[in-house]
Amino acid sequence: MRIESREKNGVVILDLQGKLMGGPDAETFKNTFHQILEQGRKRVVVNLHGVDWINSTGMGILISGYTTMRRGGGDLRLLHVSDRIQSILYVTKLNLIFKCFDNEDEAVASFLDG
Amino acid sequence: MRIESREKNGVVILDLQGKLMGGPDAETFKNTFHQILEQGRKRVVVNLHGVDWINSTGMGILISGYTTMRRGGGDLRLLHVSDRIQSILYVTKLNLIFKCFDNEDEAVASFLDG
Amino acid sequence: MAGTVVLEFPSDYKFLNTVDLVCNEVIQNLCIKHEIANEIAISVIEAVTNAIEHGNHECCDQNVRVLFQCKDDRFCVEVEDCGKGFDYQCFLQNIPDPTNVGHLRGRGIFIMKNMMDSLDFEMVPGHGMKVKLEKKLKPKADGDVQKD
Amino acid sequence: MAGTVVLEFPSDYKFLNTVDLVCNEVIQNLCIKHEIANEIAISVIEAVTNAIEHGNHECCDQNVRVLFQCKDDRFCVEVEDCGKGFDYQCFLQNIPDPTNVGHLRGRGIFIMKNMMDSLDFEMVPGHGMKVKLEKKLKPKADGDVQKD
Ligand SMILES: Nc1ncnc2c1ncn2[C@@H]1O[C@H](COP(=O)(O)OP(=O)(O)O)[C@@H](O)[C@H]1O
Ligand SMILES: Nc1ncnc2c1ncn2[C@@H]1O[C@H](COP(=O)(O)OP(=O)(O)O)[C@@H](O)[C@H]1O
Repeated sequence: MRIESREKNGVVILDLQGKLMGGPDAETFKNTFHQILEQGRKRVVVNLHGVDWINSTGMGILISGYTTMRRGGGDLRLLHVSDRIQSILYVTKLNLIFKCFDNEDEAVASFLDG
Repeated sequence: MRIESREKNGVVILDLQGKLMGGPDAETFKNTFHQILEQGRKRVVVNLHGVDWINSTGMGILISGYTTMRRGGGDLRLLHVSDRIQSILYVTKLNLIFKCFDNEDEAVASFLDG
Repeated sequence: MAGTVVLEFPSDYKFLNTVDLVCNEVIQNLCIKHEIANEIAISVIEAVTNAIEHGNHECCDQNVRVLFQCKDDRFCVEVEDCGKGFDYQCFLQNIPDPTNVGHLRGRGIFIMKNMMDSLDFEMVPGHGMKVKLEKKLKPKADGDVQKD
Repeated sequence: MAGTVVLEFPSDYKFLNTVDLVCNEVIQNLCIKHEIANEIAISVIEAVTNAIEHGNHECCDQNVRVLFQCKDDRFCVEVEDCGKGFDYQCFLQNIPDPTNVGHLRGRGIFIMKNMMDSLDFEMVPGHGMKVKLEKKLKPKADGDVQKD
């Protein structure tokens, strides 16, 4: 899993590439989220466009990012969620937790709306 | 394996898609080549751009097309040969038989040159 | 065994992708709805993740074995590890709430149970734990777009 | 067997692609030159094509078994079918000229022999023919572009 970070209108966009499946990925992610908070930023969009698949351990990594941001007074939202990842969100009802977007500008704007 | 046929400056271009590995592919190809000859055409470019891989049985299919065209007074040339197919041509020295091109216009023009 | 596809590999997460590729190749031949194919692939990855992590403790000297087979109208997958198993009856009676974001883990069995038509566990004496997944195959409905 | 990847499947050409995917996944972890990876993948496909065609006569009730393993500095592949084998010693002494376009077939063994560092045949009593392929692994040279 590779993570690249960029910013748009004060929102951090994390572009992921590969498979999100736990193991070493969890540590990398944890560090990324703590860095983001330390820099005083708390609005994160995770772009899953480059993610082939994810397992429930990978979903745990996203949840960890979500709770970290929420506790910091921010939020984590998902962009470009494939059918396959969508199925996992639905069956676990985590779709009630994660706001999902198909369009980057809309994902970013959703933070500015409120 | 899918074959689609088109024409450019009197040269038949066959666009292949999939894997070239014998079995039912051989029959499809044989019919295609005989149709081409019956229509009085004999200059063929086989475009391997969409071919993931090939085995020696698939190479036999190309040889069969080559000899059919040569016997009809024409030729069969290859376009967009991947590294992997190139290796097979080299080890079998069939690169001495098949003219290979990386550019469609050059492949077509090669027939017009003589 | 005839008519089956079997993949065996060391207990390293890097092979999860190999499992996924093989699973998708096998499923592709079944002509089923994209949605059902997804549910099978997701569940297989969960079962294999557990076999690598909890069964074989990521020990590369121990293999995981995955068997794919069609039985009449059912697609069956077996995932075998070399571990001691666990008290699955107990776990199945108290599957944790997957919406509880206080828990980062503990959703694999919930996902398998809800995405497959049948989920069974079995201890193979002298070997390890075997997880058996089954999905009923309804043929692909007309107008369903095949993704590939 | 530990440390090995094994794929077993019915004798249908449609599984050649599955073999290729698994082979590439296994090779990818070896960090070898793209050219050598190609030579291995090509040879494996030839051996499996023969197992399906000549060994098991495309009979879907009979499986082909492919085993991938690293032994020290060698990458080893075994391809097993359920057939009666053939007189390989005789064939190896008279491998047909691959440039002869009068022959559409008969290049598989030539390709394996020339692309691999070692090619062996063995009859497994009560089972079938086993083809053993080996390639020496030189680490990837600096500046070599990894394709993936
Ligand atoms: N193959 C297995 N061998 C041993 N224990 C297992 C196996 N599969 C699951 N378990 C046990 O069941 C628990 C729940 O599994 P699961 O729902 O997949 O969530 P997670 O793997 O995230 O903990 C695991 O934590 C583990 O204790
Ligand atoms: N696994 C096998 N079982 C039985 N016979 C085989 C096997 N592999 C190869 N052969 C024999 O060796 C011959 C040469 O094989 P090969 O060089 O791959 O060319 P081809 O398969 O195109 O004939 C085959 O025609 C077949 O008679």
